[in-house]
Amino acid sequence: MTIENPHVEKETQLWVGPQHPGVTGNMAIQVWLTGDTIQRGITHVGYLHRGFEKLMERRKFIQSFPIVCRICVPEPDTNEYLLAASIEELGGITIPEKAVWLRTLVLEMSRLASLVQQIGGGAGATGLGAVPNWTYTLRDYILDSFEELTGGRVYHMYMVYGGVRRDLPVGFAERMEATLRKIEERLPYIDKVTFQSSVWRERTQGVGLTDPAWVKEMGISGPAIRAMGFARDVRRDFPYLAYPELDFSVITSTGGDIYARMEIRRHEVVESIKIIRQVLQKMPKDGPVAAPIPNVFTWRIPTGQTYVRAEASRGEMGYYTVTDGSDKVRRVHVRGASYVHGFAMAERMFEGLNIADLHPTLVSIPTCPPEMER
Amino acid sequence: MELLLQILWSSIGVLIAVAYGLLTGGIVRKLFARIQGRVGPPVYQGFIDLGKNFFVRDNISHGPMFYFGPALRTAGGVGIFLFIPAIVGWAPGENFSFAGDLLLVMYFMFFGSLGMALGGSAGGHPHTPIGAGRGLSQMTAFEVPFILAVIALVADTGSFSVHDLTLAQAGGFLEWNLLTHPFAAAAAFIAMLGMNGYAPFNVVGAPNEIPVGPMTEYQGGFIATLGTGRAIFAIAKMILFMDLFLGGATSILEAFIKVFVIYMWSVAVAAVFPRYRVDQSMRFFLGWPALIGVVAVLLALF
Amino acid sequence: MSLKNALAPFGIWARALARPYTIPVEDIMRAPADRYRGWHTNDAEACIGCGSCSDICQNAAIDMVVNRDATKGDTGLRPMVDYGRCCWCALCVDVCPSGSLGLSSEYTWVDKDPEVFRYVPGVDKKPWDDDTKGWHGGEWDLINHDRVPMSMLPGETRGQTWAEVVLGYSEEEAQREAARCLECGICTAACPAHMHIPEYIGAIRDGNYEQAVNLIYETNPMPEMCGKVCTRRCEDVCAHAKQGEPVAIRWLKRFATERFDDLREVIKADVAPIGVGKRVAVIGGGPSGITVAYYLAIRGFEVNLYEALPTLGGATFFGIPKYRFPMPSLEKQVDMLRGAGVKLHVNSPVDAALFEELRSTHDAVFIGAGLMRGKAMRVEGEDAPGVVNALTFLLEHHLRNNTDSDKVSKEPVVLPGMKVAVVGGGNTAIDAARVSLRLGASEVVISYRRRKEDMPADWEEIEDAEHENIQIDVQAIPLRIEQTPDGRLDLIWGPAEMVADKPGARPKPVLVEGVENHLVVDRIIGAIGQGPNLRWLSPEAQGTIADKWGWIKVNEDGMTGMPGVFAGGDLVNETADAISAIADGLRVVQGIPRWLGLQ
Amino acid sequence: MGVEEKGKVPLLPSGVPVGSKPHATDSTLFAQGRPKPLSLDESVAFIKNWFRAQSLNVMAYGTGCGSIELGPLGTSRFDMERFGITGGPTPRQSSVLIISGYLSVKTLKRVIRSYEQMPNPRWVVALGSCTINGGMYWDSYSTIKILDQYLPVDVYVNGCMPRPEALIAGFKDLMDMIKRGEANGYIEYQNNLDWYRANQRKVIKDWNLPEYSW
Repeated sequence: MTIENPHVEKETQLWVGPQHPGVTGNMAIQVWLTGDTIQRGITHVGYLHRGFEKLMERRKFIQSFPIVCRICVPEPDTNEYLLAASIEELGGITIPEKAVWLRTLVLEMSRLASLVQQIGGGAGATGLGAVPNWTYTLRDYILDSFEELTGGRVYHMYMVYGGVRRDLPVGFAERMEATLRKIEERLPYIDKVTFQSSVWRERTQGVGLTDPAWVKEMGISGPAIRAMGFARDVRRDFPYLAYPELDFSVITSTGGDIYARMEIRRHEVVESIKIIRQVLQKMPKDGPVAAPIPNVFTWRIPTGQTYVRAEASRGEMGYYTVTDGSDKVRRVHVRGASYVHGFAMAERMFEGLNIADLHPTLVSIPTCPPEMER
Repeated sequence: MELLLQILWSSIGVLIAVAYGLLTGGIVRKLFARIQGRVGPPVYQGFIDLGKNFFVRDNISHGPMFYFGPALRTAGGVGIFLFIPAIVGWAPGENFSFAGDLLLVMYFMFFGSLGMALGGSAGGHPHTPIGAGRGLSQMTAFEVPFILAVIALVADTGSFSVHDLTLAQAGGFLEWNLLTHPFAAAAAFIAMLGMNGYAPFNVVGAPNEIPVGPMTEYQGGFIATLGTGRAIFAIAKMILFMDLFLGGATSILEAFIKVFVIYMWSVAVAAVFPRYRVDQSMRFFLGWPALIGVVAVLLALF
Repeated sequence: MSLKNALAPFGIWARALARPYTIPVEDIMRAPADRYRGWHTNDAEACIGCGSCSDICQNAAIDMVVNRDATKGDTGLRPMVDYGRCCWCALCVDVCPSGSLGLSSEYTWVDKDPEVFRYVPGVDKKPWDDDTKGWHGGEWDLINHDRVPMSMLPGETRGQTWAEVVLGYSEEEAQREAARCLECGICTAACPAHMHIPEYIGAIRDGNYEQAVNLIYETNPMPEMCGKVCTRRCEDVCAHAKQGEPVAIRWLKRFATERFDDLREVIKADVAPIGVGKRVAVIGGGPSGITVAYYLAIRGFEVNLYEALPTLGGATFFGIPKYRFPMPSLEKQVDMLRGAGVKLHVNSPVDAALFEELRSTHDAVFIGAGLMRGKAMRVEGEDAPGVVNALTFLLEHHLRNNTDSDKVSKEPVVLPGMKVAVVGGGNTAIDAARVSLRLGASEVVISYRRRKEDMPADWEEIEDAEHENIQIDVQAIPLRIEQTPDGRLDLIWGPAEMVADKPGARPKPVLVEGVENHLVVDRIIGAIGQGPNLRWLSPEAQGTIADKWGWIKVNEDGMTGMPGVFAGGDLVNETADAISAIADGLRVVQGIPRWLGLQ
Repeated sequence: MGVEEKGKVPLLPSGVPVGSKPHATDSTLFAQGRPKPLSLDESVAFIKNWFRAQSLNVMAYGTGCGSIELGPLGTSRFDMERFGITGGPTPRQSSVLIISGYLSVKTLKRVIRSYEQMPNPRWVVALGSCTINGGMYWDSYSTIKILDQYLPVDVYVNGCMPRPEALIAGFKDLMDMIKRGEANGYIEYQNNLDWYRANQRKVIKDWNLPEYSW
């Protein structure tokens, strides 16, 4: 790649990443600086590329489930759900009521874990050591619940087509409630050092601004769009699973800066906790967790295509799936929110940003490198 | 002969200061860890880190200036320590405070940062000039309230000698400049936040922006030297503040306690705040703290 | 910057006094959740080496390695897990048909050497082998354990009709059942004829029935018979059978062959005509004879088949009742023989002279004469009138009803309203009982020495018989038969208790002394086995090819001690079922050309 | 180079490879530049190794998905700092390189650069299946499969992902090995530089790294 640079004498070229404690993962930002101010920046990826979409074309439907969850490491379940939902739609499987609720539970738990982690990341990016320590612990408590429910800590591989793989363990609801209370108990402390802290507000307010005009141009979603006052949420706009039966609000904010985006997350944590409580309460007690599924080795799905979407903590995730009557998918395209955020939007936001604000901005939009490259 | 004895005593003093600096650093890490909900490293971890860094082989060099950086930095710390009295009224603890005054000490303070900037820049890593630039600009900013506070004290006492400034507060804690010159003390203690390089003024080597600023290219023995310098630098600064505002110390124990307490002020702030950008921290120091300093000077003069 | 906002953060200093979140050092290796997916465990004894885990592993982390000798229903392979590949998705556990594979809850394995992370669970001893926690199958499985139910005539009415009891799968049902197959191939190994079972089931699943029957015909010239009455060793070892119902391999074969009225148009035998100009004589038109005749004929041999009875089929003709295997099905397979160019000589018993002639005029002779002698019960009063052998009973019955043979009496053995007792527990006993029922017997009782689970008869047959209200008395040892004053028969039997025999063998029934039960019936049918009958051969020939009991010993090509004379079927093998006979035939089909130097 | 020869490893004369690894036949894949010979004055090795082991700096490079578990490990719940393990912000100040799972070829190039910039003694901890034999990306076109061929690995921690507890166990193992003087991957790397370099150059098509990244 050749990059035209008319100010080459006046600018410092700097690579932020891939080996850098500040980037959100294994990715790189190439920036040109004058002083501390970024003139331009380019996102470089490919460091985490594994070719998931290609790998899936070589795997039977059931075999794709262990790999899709690796697409987004902090929030794997959305991927599992989307693949399962696409295959079920194309293959004509209806999942039982209990599975619907269990899937909603898992999706919301993973959103919660991811949101909590992002709050910590946003605070840590500005140099606050305490918040990430707490939030990682809180996330770990949620991971404990995941482990109990799904048998896996980070990668759950819990949903497959037909439903989910195991029922709730005995006493899960109580232990989940205890975890939720721990999160709620910690939130005021987080507020004190972040949203109420003068220094943190100075660091984040009016920084990393987004422009509402970009929404249509780039397809922004998630906290980034809600921070500009647009109440867009896939859970509300295109309801799926049990979300229509749940009471929750779509949080919006104005300002379009880091503060607004982090504030949305903080309130979404509360909403998410509310949703999980409702799910645990409304979930049917009995019933099968999975529909009978065709032979996993030989099942073929007739020709078809579909786009299924869901709300991840980062925005809209979608799977565009094409089948051709064989026992493998013909093509899967994974639409991750981070892709839009990390390339188009981030590169526009870099212009005029202080180098010190680069990392908080990246965390707040947010970007998840494995999802960007798949 | 007396000079030789003084050199011996001061050398021991430097070693004690380094040890105490490392220990305090360990306690600080432990305190940070507790706030973060952790157990934290053992308090002696600083010593192990130091030892380990000495036992790491140095691979690279970027020319003589590169070696100079850590040396200057450490020299700055040792310099401050040597020219202020650690323990007033006890010859071994007085160091060479008879030989230098406050201006020399402040020069040493500047000396370390400058050395770091020069040495680091020889490494050629882009993080270094950015960090050094930040460090120097931030230093010019926090020097303003600090110097104003010092001017206020000097104007009142009429001497640039730290020794004299300390002796002037000798009549019990009511005589301490902390109470007699509250505005000067406020300005100086706010400036101290910047001097110590803890949050919110640690943008110089911010690990997740420009890891770790001027020190990016340093390793092994260099880091160990820098660590030693940092330990003594921190302690020397605290002793300076103790001498200027808390009436100095008359015994080793008193010195330890006072140094620790002053240190904790910086830590208390650092643990709960994120870091300012460099423009913000400059704006901060040149705002209220500078104004307080001006008020202190005015009060001292009239 | 308001003062409140400047001071608010200091509030978190309160946290410094609270207990840290940190897990103490001594508890750091905490126990994971009950379901945690850790290292693999495998019950190596329960494992059947089907390889489903290896198939489903998308990481190619599981290899099947030879671990022990293969037996029927166990490939001898065991999964070796490579932790350089594994991702602990546990799909292998959820798919494991035997339920032997599991994941323990151990999770720490640190080593310097990358080569050690590869082991055979359950065989290479690991500390976590006995961990009961972790992820195990059973709660929810990826495979469907339930077979598609077969529609049958209702049990209450079918005792009165000769119509076929089993109605067969519809196309949708067959495809659904075929889709259950895991394609592990254990069945192929267990089948005496090594039929291409997963392959033709796959073809049925895909709706490719022509391919299915062609695959079937590669190793079995009587698939419709096997599709209806096979003893199906394959289903016994089916991987599904470990935790659920085996795939209905037999019914699927039946479904495929029944799709076509005339198989001659469908079967495309693609073999080299190696035998042109060679002549082979086949004695006996049972399964083994048909197999030899058919496969040699399509290889270009000139085949003459001699059958003593008026129709081909051997034991499958006279031994199997027509409600299980109707005549049209048999005719269809005889047609295939004709189509292949086999010269059929029915009603042509072979005697010693003809045998010698055949030997001299043909390049090879095959003897598939079957077991034509019913074994005696060896109880006192066995020769009383009204006591018949099941073989005789069934042969007479079938000849009378299906041929114009004049060698049988016009009067059936069992008359309407009679009460019949059948002694024995094999398929023949069940057949005799059910035929008696259809002949109008008012009550039929099967009397067997051991327990019901020890009965050699097919479990489905036993169930069917019970549905038809046939009573089964178990652990009943016949003692003697007495004639009652009113001309009926009294089967006197004593109860048996089961005593454990040497390991691996079935428990032995031992008579409980002093107790005598009476079963008064009109007819007693003895069905306790059959034996060879080679009296049609000259004594010298008998002595050359058979042992003193009349069993024939053959080499690996199926050749007897007499050069050029081959043998197969029930005379040779001990299992005495059709598929083994076909397997013998297939051996000879390979053996004759090899002996003639044609390969 | 085995453990036995520690302390008297033959130093590399320029261009003549020494060591037990099989060597590439294509000499164009060799390294032309040479690392500085190790000064092997290990007179107080026990003390030195003890200090080195008790203070490990993990280079902050999340090369793969395994780095998600480094977060919990470093923060309150598992708190690796109490074992003396801290994060190293730059390669210069790090002693442990964690390869957290799969490595794409593009990352491998950066990892090599980072690894060679780390001062001796340095250690590599490999996490997860992917580093052992390709893991779940065994058939991916963009990842390397066996890390051992490209970098000298001292400790493998198995799992996908290894839990933080397993990581702690791995670090403890590494510490013990360092104290016993057995963690000698870096010596192996220097002595078999040609072998490693040839392997690296085979997969990295656009090799534009310095001969040895100081």
